[in-house]
Amino acid sequence: MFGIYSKARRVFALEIIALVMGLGLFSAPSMSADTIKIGVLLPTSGGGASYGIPAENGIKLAINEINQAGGVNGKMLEYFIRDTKLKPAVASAAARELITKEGVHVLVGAVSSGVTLAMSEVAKQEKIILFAPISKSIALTESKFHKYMFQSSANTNIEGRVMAGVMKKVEAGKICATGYDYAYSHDFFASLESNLEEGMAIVDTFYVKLGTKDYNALISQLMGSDCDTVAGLIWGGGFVSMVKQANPFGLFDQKKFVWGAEVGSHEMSNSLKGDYPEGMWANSYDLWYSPLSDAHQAFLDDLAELEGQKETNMYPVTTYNAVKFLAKAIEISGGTDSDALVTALEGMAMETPLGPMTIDPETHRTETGEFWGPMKKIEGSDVLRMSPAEYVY
Amino acid sequence: MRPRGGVQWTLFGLFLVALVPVVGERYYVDLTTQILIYALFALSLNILVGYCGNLSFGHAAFFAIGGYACVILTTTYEVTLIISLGLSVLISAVAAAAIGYVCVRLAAMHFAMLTLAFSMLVWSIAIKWTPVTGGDDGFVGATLPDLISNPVSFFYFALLIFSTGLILLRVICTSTFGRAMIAIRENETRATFMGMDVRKIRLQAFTIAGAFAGLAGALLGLYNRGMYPESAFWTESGQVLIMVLLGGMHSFIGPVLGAAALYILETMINQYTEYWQIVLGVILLGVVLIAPDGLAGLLSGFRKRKDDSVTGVDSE
Amino acid sequence: MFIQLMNSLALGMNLFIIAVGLTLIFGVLRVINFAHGSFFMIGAYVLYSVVKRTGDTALGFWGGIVVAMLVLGFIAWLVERFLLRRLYDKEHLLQLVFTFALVLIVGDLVKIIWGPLQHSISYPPGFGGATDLGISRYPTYMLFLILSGPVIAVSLWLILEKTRWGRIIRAARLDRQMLSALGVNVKAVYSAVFVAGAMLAGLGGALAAPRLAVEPGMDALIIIDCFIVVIVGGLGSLWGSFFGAIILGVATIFGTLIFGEWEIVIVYILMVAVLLWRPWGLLGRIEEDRH
Amino acid sequence: MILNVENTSRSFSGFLALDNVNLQVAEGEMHALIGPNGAGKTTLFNVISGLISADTGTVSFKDRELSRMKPHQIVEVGIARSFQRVNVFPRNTAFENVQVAFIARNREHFKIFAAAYGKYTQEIMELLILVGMADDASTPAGELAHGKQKQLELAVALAANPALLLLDEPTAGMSIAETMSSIELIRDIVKGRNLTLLFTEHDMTVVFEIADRVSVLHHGQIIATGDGETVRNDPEVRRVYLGTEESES
Repeated sequence: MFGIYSKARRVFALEIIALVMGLGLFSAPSMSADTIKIGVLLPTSGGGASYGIPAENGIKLAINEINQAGGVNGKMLEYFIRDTKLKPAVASAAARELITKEGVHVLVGAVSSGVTLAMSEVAKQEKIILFAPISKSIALTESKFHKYMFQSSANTNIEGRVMAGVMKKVEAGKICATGYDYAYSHDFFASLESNLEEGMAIVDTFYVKLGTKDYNALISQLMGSDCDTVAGLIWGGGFVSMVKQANPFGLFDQKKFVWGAEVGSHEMSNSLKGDYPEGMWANSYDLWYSPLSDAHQAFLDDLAELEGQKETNMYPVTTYNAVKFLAKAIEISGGTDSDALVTALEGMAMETPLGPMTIDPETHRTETGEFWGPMKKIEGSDVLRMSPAEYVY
Repeated sequence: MRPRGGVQWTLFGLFLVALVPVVGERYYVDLTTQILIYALFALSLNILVGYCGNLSFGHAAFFAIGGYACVILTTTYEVTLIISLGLSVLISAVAAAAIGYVCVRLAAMHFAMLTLAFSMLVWSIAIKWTPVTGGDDGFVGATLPDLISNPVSFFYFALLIFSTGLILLRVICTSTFGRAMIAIRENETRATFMGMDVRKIRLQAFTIAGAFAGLAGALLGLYNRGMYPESAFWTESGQVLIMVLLGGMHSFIGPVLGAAALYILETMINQYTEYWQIVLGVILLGVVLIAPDGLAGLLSGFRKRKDDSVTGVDSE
Repeated sequence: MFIQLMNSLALGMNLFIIAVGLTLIFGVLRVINFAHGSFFMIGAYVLYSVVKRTGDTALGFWGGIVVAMLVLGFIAWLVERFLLRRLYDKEHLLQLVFTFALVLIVGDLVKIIWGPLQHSISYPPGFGGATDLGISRYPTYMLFLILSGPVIAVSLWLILEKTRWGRIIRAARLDRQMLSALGVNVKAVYSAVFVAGAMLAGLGGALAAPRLAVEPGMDALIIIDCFIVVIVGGLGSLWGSFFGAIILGVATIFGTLIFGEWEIVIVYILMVAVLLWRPWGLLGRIEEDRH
Repeated sequence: MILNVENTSRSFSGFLALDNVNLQVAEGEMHALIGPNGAGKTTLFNVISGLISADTGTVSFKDRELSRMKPHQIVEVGIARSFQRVNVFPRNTAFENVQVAFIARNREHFKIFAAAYGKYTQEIMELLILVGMADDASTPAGELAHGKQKQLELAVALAANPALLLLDEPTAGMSIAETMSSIELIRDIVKGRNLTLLFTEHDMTVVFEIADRVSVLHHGQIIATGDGETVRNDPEVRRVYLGTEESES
């Protein structure tokens, strides 16, 4: 026709293709030579950064150690990290990318259970081992279990049982439970309830939405309940906010508190300092001031060097152990074939900084413990410490 | 817009894309599949934003509804794939019609905010309706027919759906309805006094956009073998808007470019640095300030005229 | 019950202080500022840095709030003067993406400067305990928040109603062209409003900080609440966001008490319901804002 | 009477823009609405075309009540309007501007599978030729000269196939020569197509040249109606226009 139509912006398909290919080539597979590749998926931005970034240190430490000792079967280890952005879809895409582009042999991650569940689907399809050192959801190795899924975290079954033990110690009596409203808390409290001794019971349960900033409603509910002990699972920044908001009400003077979700870590007490509720029973994956053995002390020293601080974080030990397990499996199986690795991992026992750990051949879980103890003020510092700290599972 | 210009090129482009599994490694097959899904999502949004001039900030709602509907139908109710796909598109369209009916009463930012409100409502329901949606953990472990369960066959399946969507959307955009949408975008008052029921046309655009977003969502759910509440979150709506902007509004194919560019960019930066946010942020700033017409604008070297006069609404 | 009402008010006033800058900026500049949450976060972090240096002193805390506001004012001035200004006559989408880009950049910068771990700021001296109100004891700092909300609202209202600047800003909300025809430097007005809005976000962040964990990601948590407040109240309306904040406070607290964890759905249903009833928000102006 | 405006009033925050207006337009006539700036002419147009609603009174067209109709429904019953300020789709060509109007007129704006390309080419070109714009079909409307844009608006209004045409200042901003040719064009079209025309106009020569009847609006009130001669000699009109009152500004 004779141009009676306005000129639409014409974009040639060729140009699109050129662009896509161009960008694609940019990210051409990094064909580093004959190494064993570990794909790591952790949240390193936004709200997840406080977990993901310290957790990466454990990976680094384990790999440095192994490589300095000559690698595994003569091959060096190498890791590729991707930010999950705390989003399951992003994490699955990244997991796939790690497998198909970087050619990683095993996957380690992630932090939040929802994200790990999504990655587990990818692991299942691609027949690549996913080793979950932090995610606690029991669904990973129960309802959504598959051959390539391993879980070395202190899962909700163990944790509920351990907390029941703590409850006995503090003579908890009537318990009210509180946590974020998602699978972790629900599973945890189910396990706690079934492990409670005679004479103790959960009388009230208050869930709050994930990411809550204002805990006043919860605080009033807790103060209004006639329970003797509070079992808490609110973690991370939420715990900080909750404590800050509850302090002026005097909530912590009213009842006994037993808090899971690793709020006994040095990171947490360092951030809350004097505002930390003294006497609260809490737990942590690791404690820099509470070495269990010479091996643990050696680990802490190495980690301190890597992190550049004596007061090391608690997350590294989890990912450190995961890499050590995987490296050992690769060494035993003599290669990186997933099925051979599964066989090697099933029933594998290993000495870790926190003592011996064994992977159950049936459930693909380990009996992983945590440090538990009451938080106390110590001389000359406003940062509380767990004292006495006991490693239990 | 000339409907013929570029048809050969588009077909040629689709043909080239179809070659990816032949020439490329597995990684490129996966990457292209994901891009196709987001490209369809972005195309559907562009119906609203680019053609009809309605800035929706809750488009992810329909993406998620389609995705959840599809995985729930195929997995929980074991409905066959094709019927599930059809039903999920239908469900998204119905949801879009219902939500749109309320939203199109409003204009500009108020419209954007109401769509945002609705999408957050959808998000919160996805999180809380655990027995059906899987709640916070998402709906994990959807089942797929064997036919499309390997990456290459899924790629062709996605390409087929994408091409169908692309062609349908192209037909819609060049239809008399498409002209009406552009008229409304350019000058709502004038369109009204041509005898158009602007609200109904906007509602129709909203519904169509929702339906195709649902189709894209269904593909994502199948691809990921699951659907997650994050897909309805406002950041997902923001991301697809960025795709549209990056590719260039007012261009039919622009959103495809934008989706490809943003997706590749995000994947790439994540590969090279932990600080992907800052890199992406700076790139976006650059696009907004230097190339507001997006990639389509850059590629065709076409500078949009200042559109100050577009708004000329006559009043007293 | 009394306590719960107070809780609702405290939460509402806290949200109002944070959100009012957002509504102010929208009212005049017509820009939805996604970076408002980022400004809020910077406010909290700057206060943390100051208090860390001064220790838990009154001067450190209150001085830190002033510093936080000044820092944000300066950042906002830079952003407005050199970047945002080019986008006023462009499409809404460009402005949205612009502020979204700021969110990304600030998110990483905060992580780089202050690290990924949580920080915490103590209550200022004298505000850490509870005050006896006769009926019941209530945290002093929350009483302070409950009181400072109306104080800020009234002072902003007085500035808008009674000062020359206020008149100019109100005029800018109604008709920009008229304003420039009258010889007012509209650019300067926009700049000033953006800076003021950002300073209010910083004030909100600093005042909220003692009750919150100061951590990466706190921006994303707050921005949605801010949006709910200003949308429910009416975009651009000062008193709208005041009442919107109280409504959200009441909905959150009583929603939790009555509906438990379903509170999250209740809040969004409420928001949609308000918009169905009054599409422009409680006190929003009905307008034909075509772009 | 094809159009019947009865006792219609409309105020804007206290200001009475239309004050009990009564106006009858007979079928086939060319009726001019004149009055000083701010007299309420455009408001009356807006009320008739449904853009704003009247506070009181009724507007009927061919004995159909318009007050509750939406603007697009009013177009459907046969009233098309143009705007005082040019109101076209600036980025679309003249051809496309008219094409959309045809699409709307034939209720095809909901059809998603009816290709727009090439649609109504003949009708559109006929209309463009009619308004003297055959050579401008492919020019984006925003690039047309002001006079041409006005003509394009006329074509767009005609495309709706109206019985009554409301033209708000059809010659505003035109040179004298353009004004004359354009007004002759309008007359030819209206007479040739048997339309009824209600128009506002500031150029009195034009008004008295072509209008069959003239109504004078002042301060929201119709102060005189009649043929050119009658209105010209009306004492009230003379008072308003000859400045014995200072309300001209």
